[in-house]
Amino acid sequence: MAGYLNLLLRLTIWFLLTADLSWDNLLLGVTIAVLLPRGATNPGTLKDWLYTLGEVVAAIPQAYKEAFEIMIYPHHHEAITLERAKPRRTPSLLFLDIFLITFTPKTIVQHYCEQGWYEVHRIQRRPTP
Amino acid sequence: MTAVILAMIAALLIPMVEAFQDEDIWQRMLAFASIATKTSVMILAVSVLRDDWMIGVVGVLILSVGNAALMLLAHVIKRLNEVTEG
Amino acid sequence: MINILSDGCMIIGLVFWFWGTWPLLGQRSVLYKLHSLSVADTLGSMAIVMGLLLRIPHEWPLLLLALISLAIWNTVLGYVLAYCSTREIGHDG
Amino acid sequence: MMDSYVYVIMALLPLSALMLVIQTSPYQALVIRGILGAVAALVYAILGGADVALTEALVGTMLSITLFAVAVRSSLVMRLGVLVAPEPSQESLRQSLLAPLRMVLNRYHLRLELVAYPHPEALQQALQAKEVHGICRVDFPLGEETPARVSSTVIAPDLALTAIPSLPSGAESDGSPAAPPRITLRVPRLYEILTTELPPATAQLQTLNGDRTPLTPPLILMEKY
Repeated sequence: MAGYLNLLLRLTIWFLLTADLSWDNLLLGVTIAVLLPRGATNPGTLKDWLYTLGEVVAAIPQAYKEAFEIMIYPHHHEAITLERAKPRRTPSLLFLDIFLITFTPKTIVQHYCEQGWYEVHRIQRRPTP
Repeated sequence: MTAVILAMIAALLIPMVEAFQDEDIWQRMLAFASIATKTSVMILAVSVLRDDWMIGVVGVLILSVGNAALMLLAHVIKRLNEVTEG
Repeated sequence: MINILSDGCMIIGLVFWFWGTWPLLGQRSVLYKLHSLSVADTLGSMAIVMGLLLRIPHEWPLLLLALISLAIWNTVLGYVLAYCSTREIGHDG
Repeated sequence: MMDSYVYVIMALLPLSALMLVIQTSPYQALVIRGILGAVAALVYAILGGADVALTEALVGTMLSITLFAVAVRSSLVMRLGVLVAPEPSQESLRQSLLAPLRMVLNRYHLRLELVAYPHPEALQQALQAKEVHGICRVDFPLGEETPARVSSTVIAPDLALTAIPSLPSGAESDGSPAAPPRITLRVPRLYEILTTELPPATAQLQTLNGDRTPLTPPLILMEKY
């Protein structure tokens, strides 16, 4: 199922770049999307994908909210926490998870351990107790 | 719109000053990252201002490719520091 | 109406740019600056591109692509810079 | 036709170029080169040269930085051959040598890379084969009985391998328990730098043919290394 998502992503980029929906261009885009090499992916379930993509959409207003919070109240304290990754994630889903955490301005993933932990660096208003 | 561009230039000067004064290489990398993004957004803004879409395409391409060099450089510098410290 | 909205977006973006780039001049750690840069470069630039998009709606595919690549590249770059610079610190002791 | 902001943006280009040329460290210069590339792409795009801007961004910034980074990384280095797994006392001796050595090399933007070899013969061979720029030997205190050590080769090879008696050179024959490590260098310029800047107590330096006197002033510039 993730293979289709992969194709879909390539086609989306192609059409956004060319901005042309004629039949010739569509044929060309599909050909290129199929012909481009792709790695042996271990597809996750479709439910996980849709859920994570939904989280990405929800992360955008969240990121703006956090940005305003940082701007209004100064956050001067830094801390490093460990967060548990969800079990059984494929590499592309892990990428999306790291993307989600790093996208919001208060948190940045700085390391991912193989055992399923993220080292998250975050800024806070008051020092960690 | 011209005022927006001038404000962008002023914002662009901040990381350049930082790159000039700070000796630490990671701080300079941060300034580089900031400048790379800011210049490509400026190219996009100018293309909208002039309604010249050729420049706009270039801006988008630079935006989507330019950061790759930054990541490669970051990895090379990281390796370098690892070797230096033994 | 659209013009006001677009101007608003661009002004917000510029405010983000200045606010987020200003800490670069300070003496904080790389990671702290990275947080404020992610405000400036990712969110601020996205707001500016949104403003441009509202101004010229007929070129939406290209600007949408710009938005997506801004979000993805800057975020991944933040992760890569954080990863590379902290491993060095971890090496020191 | 030309708006005022164009002039302001154009002024950024010589500014960043100036920043680039006053850099001395090659890595700092690489980062500044990236900044210059980004600014140059901006200027070209604004002056209407979309194709030039694209080329600058792709080739000038991305490709050239990558290639330069690889080139600088592989050339600005001093490779020092050492023996693997020295004893703890020798390890501390070696560490006390490496710190000032790194400091001196840092001044010349050189990087120190240690290459470990299993036994002294391999070390000498690597120097002859130009695999390394110099080798470092932490010699045994002369009071130790070397033959016994050699006989233990069978049992604990990596322990005994460091105990091969040193070449007769005379300097360490005073029997002091902590003879400074001996560095044999192949590159004359490195020898010159180290003899002038390294504190004399930290190491004994010699060139490949056992020469201890300064060579004729080499006509090689620093950039060569």
